[in-house]
Amino acid sequence: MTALVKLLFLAASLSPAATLLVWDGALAWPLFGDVTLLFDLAPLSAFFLLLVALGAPLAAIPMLRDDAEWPTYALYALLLVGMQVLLLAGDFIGLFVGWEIMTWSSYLLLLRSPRTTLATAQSYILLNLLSAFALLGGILVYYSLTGGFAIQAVADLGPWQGLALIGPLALAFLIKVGTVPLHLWVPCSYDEAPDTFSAVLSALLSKMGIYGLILLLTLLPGGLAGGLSGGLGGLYGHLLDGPAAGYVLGWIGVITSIVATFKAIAQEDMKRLLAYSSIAQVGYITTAIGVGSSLAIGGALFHALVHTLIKLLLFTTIAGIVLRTGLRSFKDLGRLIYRMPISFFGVLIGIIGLAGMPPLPGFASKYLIFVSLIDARWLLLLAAMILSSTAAFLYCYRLIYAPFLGHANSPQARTATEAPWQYLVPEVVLMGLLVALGLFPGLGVRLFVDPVLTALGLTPLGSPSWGELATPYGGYDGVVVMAVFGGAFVVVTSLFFLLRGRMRQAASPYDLSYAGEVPDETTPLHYGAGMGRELRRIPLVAWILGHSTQGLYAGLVRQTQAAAGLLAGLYSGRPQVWILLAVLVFAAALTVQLLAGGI
Amino acid sequence: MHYLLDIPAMIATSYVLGFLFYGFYRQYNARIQRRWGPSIFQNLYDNLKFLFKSETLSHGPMFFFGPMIIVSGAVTTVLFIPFLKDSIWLQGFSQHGNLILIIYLFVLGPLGNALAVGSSGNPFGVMGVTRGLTRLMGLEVPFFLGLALVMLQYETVSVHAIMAAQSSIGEWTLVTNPIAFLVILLPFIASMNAAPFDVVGAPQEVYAGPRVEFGGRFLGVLMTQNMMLSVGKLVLLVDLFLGGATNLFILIAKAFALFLLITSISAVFPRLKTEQAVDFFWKVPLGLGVVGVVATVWLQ
Amino acid sequence: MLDLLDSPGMVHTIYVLGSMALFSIGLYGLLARRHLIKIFIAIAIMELSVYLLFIALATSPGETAPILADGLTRFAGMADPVPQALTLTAIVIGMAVLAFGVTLAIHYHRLTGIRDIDAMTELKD
Amino acid sequence: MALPLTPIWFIALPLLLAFLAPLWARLRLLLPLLFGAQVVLLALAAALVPAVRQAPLLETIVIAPPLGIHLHLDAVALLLVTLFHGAAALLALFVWLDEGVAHLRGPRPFVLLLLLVAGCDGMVLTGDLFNLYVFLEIAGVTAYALSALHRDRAGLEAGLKYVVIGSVAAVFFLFAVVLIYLQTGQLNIAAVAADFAAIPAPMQVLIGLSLLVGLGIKAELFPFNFWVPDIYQGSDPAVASLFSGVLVKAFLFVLFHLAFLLLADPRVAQVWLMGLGAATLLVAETVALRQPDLRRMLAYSSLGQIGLIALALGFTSEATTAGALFHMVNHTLAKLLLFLVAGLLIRRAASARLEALTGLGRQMPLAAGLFVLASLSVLGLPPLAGFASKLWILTGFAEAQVFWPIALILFGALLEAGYYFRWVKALYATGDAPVARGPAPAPARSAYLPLLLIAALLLLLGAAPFLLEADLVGAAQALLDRAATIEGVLGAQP
Amino acid sequence: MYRHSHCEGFQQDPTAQELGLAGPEGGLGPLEQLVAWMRKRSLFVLAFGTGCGAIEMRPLMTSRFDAERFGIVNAATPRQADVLVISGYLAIKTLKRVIRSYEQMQEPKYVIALGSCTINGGMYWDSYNTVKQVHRYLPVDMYINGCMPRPEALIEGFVALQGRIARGEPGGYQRYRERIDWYKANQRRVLGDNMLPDYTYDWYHAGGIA
Repeated sequence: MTALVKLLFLAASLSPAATLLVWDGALAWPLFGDVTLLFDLAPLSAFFLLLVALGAPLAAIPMLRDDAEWPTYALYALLLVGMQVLLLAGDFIGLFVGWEIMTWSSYLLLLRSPRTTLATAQSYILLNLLSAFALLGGILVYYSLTGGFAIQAVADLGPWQGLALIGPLALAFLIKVGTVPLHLWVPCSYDEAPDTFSAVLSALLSKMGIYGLILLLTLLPGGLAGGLSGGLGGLYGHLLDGPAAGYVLGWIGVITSIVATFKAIAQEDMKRLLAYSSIAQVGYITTAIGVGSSLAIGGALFHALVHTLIKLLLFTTIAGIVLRTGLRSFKDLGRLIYRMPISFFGVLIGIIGLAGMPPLPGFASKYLIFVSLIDARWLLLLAAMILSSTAAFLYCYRLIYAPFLGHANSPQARTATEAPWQYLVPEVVLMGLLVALGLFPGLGVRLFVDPVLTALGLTPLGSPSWGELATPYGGYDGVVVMAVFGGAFVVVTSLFFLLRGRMRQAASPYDLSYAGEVPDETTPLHYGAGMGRELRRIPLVAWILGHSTQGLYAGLVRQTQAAAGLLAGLYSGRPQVWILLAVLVFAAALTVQLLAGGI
Repeated sequence: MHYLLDIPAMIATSYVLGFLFYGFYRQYNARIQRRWGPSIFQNLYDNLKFLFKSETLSHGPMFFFGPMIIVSGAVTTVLFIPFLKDSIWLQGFSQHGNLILIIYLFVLGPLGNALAVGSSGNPFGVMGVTRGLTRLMGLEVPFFLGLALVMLQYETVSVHAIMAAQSSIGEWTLVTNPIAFLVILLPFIASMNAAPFDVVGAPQEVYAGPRVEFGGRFLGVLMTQNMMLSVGKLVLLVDLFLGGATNLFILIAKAFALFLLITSISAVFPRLKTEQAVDFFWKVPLGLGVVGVVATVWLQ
Repeated sequence: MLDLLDSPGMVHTIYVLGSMALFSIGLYGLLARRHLIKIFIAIAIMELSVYLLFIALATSPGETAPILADGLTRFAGMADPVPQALTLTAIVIGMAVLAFGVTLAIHYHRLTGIRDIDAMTELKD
Repeated sequence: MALPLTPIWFIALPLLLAFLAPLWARLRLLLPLLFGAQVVLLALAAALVPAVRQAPLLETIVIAPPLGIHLHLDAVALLLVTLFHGAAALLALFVWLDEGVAHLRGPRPFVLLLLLVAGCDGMVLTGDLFNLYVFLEIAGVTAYALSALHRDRAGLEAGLKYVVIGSVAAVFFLFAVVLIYLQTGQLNIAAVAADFAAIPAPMQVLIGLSLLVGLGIKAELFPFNFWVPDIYQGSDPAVASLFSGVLVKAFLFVLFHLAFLLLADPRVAQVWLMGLGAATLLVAETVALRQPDLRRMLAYSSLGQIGLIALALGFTSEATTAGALFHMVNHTLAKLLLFLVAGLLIRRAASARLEALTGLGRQMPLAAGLFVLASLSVLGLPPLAGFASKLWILTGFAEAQVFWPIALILFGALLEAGYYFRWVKALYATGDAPVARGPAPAPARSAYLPLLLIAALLLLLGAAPFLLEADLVGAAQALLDRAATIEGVLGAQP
Repeated sequence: MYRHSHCEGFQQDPTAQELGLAGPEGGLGPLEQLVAWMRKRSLFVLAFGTGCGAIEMRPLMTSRFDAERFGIVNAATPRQADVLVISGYLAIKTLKRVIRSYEQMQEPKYVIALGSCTINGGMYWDSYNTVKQVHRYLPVDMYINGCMPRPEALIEGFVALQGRIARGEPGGYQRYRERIDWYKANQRRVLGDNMLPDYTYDWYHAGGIA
């Protein structure tokens, strides 16, 4: 029975892939009036469906290990259905339906975790519903402008109409993406969600916001096809060589990534760190979308792909650690490299990608985004992005140091074993995909990015060979980089062994150069907990870390509750008061009406 | 076949220039301090001595691979920097790379080594790594901004193209875009791990920083890569700002001039704390960079 | 002088004033008294004021009862029968509600010993 | 003998059955009959659909209108009657199958439930003002009695409070009826409507406001709805579900029906009704945020939905009206489900407090799942029915380029989510503290049958709202088309 | 006046002195010569400032004496150091740390002990807690006497050590490795329970010299 359920679940997780492969033609489902659900697979949505198709089974395999019952499976399948509806939708109603199904099914999945607190659950669902309702508001504005729901560029749009249309839609998508003042729900929900589900949240759900943002650009007059004259540039003019409205979006994205990066450095919990890192990474994508050029959109799409793979890998690996140790805080772990070597490599590949280091594809996407920023001559944005992307090294390092290196800080960490195969299989697959994509960024561009760019009416990036990523500003060859580095590594290592002298293994982890002292288990040797604390002495970082949007939201909640309390006073439970109020209202209304009636 | 000669030549050039420059650095410092100072080959001696140490302690496989990665990174970086202009020699694989790639390759090795440091389990080393990454975070912003000004000026990220565009002294980027050079200068000193931004590996501070657990041949390897990478950085700056070099002597002359400038600056300033350094980078060079952006980009 | 009282307008005015007074009394009782039974009485008074208004304004002085008997074959001069019928019905309904309310009040008093409307505080936030 | 298919059965059959209650009690047929009657009437409604689609049915009693009394079954009335009987049937089935609540299974509730439905039907169907008052009182009195059905302190208190406030409402309504009659000499609604414009303006205002207060209290609009949470809290949840699902809908219909008919220019009513609807929506959703009692929370939510419906109906465009009617249907179904599930949960936890219900979802997964489903529908999340109707309403506003109600509705939905999901979270929470559970056993499995039926309906209507589209649009037209209604009753006006 | 303290009276190791001072047996090959020369030219010093000798070590690096011209530089950690300088009197408590530091250095490694105190206790000759003869616990390659020796004397000592390195004479570290049990026994006598953990010297028994 359980095996059957699990098999069914696995089959369900393959459904996005099946849809991607099998879908052709369009399907219409009438609701009422002229409101119809149209299903159609455009190249842009096919790209994101590809992400889902890749991610869904890989995230599903670890769930098989969970002793989760059928509700989890059912909700996950529902979530996949929601995402497919969202992506297949040819009109806004379908988009919204998918969006909402995705929202609430993921919320219910979030509740499956015993760690979810009320605050987390509420912030997740409320902000996501705010996003959904903003989306609906925007859709209705769109409807009133065009008289239909089909997703297509608006023919003619004044600046104010544009604002009325873009405002709510952008709000909706930015919440989903988790840009800075609206990111409250991201860290806590990614952190407290079931460990295997966090991967889906970060890898797939956040991409739907990206999809929306790109979709939003295609709505504007001329879409993206008109280059700078179309899209955001067409509405609000240019700034340097890019659209002025995009410049705002770019700064939103960059500020998001800076703030999130520093917050990530300050986290004590692995999953929380990853959550903030997701926010930061998606911030880059947001910036790239703001630039809106062919290079930038290409970079955004490529980064979306890479980030999906990386976050799946990292969250799955971390879930494996949590599964085996029951611990998730940096200060409790350490030295797992000998206990969980494959997981170590998973995290290693993951952080190399996250940091955007050259051999892996994280560099390719960042390269495209950087070049697009130079192309748009938005150098200040570029500098800010560099800040967050170098600061990211710190949390990347922490992510690998604290659990895997250093010293084991708890009995669980000393006795942990390698994660079960359900975790390792996706990890290995993802590592392979990342390395392959790093070797052949040109192929990735050719296969995944260029069709979308062509469909959006942008110039495809093109690539002379599989390994080469080419831009008008120059490119690089992933195969060559990898080959040179690998060759150098082999040569250097062999030369090293040719040297004479004996190599001695330290007999104990405590054999340290420690000022002549002999440390032992009780010595606080693991630097995982405090790493990055010195950063607080830098004024900017201290300012960022010292502030939080939590207070803002808490204040909002307090005010609402106060209002609720005030109004609840009306519902006093005393009939005489009810009657008095009714009579007073009656009398007052009568007076007003009679006076207004001019009698 | 060409590669088989070219690659060792590049590595050898950068190594030889490396120990000579550093030897000069030590002697220059000594003279400023009114000492006699060591031999100009002192760095070669030190390096070889460590490479020939008869015993080396390792803390496990990751610890072993760290220095290997860092040297591979240094070699890779050097191979992606064109040393000469208009020449088929000393080019390595630079046709397949670009400026942004090189900038990232600069940090690739140190990050790999950071894994080894972590693997050693020595908290002082990890503290050093954290400081190093913090400093990197500080310096990279103005550094990259300055480079971006150059990239924007030539509308390319290819070092070759930038080099080719500077055919005479009047066309050197140093002349045409001095503000970019000024923006880069101080972060560049920090990226060379030179005073006053050398707190990361300072022995007086955290017990030698990231290198605390490395001894014997590992230390030799680390010194080797440091010298090579420094030369790589110098050559890159020569390529970008001083119009590149058509032959080795010009290259040495220009690189040496640049090195002398940097050495002179770093010899006379006291060391900054990490956060002071970062704050400094985000104020002075970055402020300068913003001025540069406003001047060259916004006001056109 | 007293003829004035016979004019329909005057009669109606008096009745309107009277029913308004009754309504006010009822309302006052409803709002100010706390005894459950008194509250029901007050409601009854309010209803009464509406009945009074209805009956009074639907007829004018001099109209006879709308009964076709004793040779009366025309409707002339008769009062409109509908309001009276309606009022009767309304009185019946009002009576039923009143009786029901009082029953509940008695039950409630037996159960809890409370007859003060403000002391009914079981149901609240 | 073939019984004629006339609307009169909607009122007559429940009354007949109710008065024979002792007989049924003796025969132990109460519960099957309660259910069966509703099913029969549902079938009757279904049978009448083709006829009504052609033209509204006029069932004259004794004398033809405007002098006599008549029942007026047009599309909207049929829709509501169907809804009432559907809801009542589901409730009856639940009461029948769920053996947990004894005080819902005797002859008294049998009579009262039937009378309540009859009263609601009457209100919707009647074409006569005074009849309306009578049915209003029938429904009212049965409602008072139903809320005091369980003779405990809370029940009696709820009953008493309901009687007091309900009587005041009735006085106001009666006052309005009296004034109308005195001014127009008519009681037939259509005839009154035809003559209403002739009434002096101040008197129009007085009548209108009296009607508004009287029906506003009954229909739970904002400044008059302070009684609602108390009554819903004190009543049995099954009864409350009927109040929220059936009774309020009837009153709301009456209010809007009268408003649309009496006022030639709907803009006068628009300001008041939309304003009150908006206020109701906003206030109720806000207050519900802090509610620690499940039944009161549902009451506030019910108020919020009523406000939404009022807002949409008050706008008097065809799309919003059709959407509002659809929302009535969905809200009835969802609230029925919510209250019934709440009843099960409360019985299990022996308390309706948030703390007591914490973690109950893990013990009663099906009940909690249904609760979630119904909540989603109330919130208007796809693919449930609430979404379709809300979308319909919103599209109506968007078509008319009026955006403040859209913002308000969406904001209200957000607030609603704020408290509904608080409860959902509580249901699935893993509290450390052991929760005191009542002695009540788990409900019988068959009790879930009607609940699952409702859930299926919610899903069906959400996925395929076009099934009802023709009826809803027809109903909206019937409700809005004043001239046609008057003409239908009185014949062509000069 | 002379009091025996518990750290006195060890078995004298008769070969200890000769082993260190013995001349080179056979010549060095060219590579060995080169390596030895490199080692000579580059000495990284771990200055263990145990006593007043620490004061004398500082001027060595300053402009006046400038030891850097001999390739002598301070090292921060024992991992990177070639020469351990025990500067001055050595308390037993410090001995443990000195041993630990010495064992962490990578071979080849040398020990210079400076000042009279390291040779015979000096003015602490009758102290209960001062090590009198350091070479019983660590293989001292070079004693530099004086109280304290001036920097000139230190330089001379270093140059002498460099000479020995260049000639390829066996260093004290080989002696330490070969006679580890003897050294450990001596250390254990003074350190007692305070002895370093086993793993710090176990590997000496593993043999295997490259």
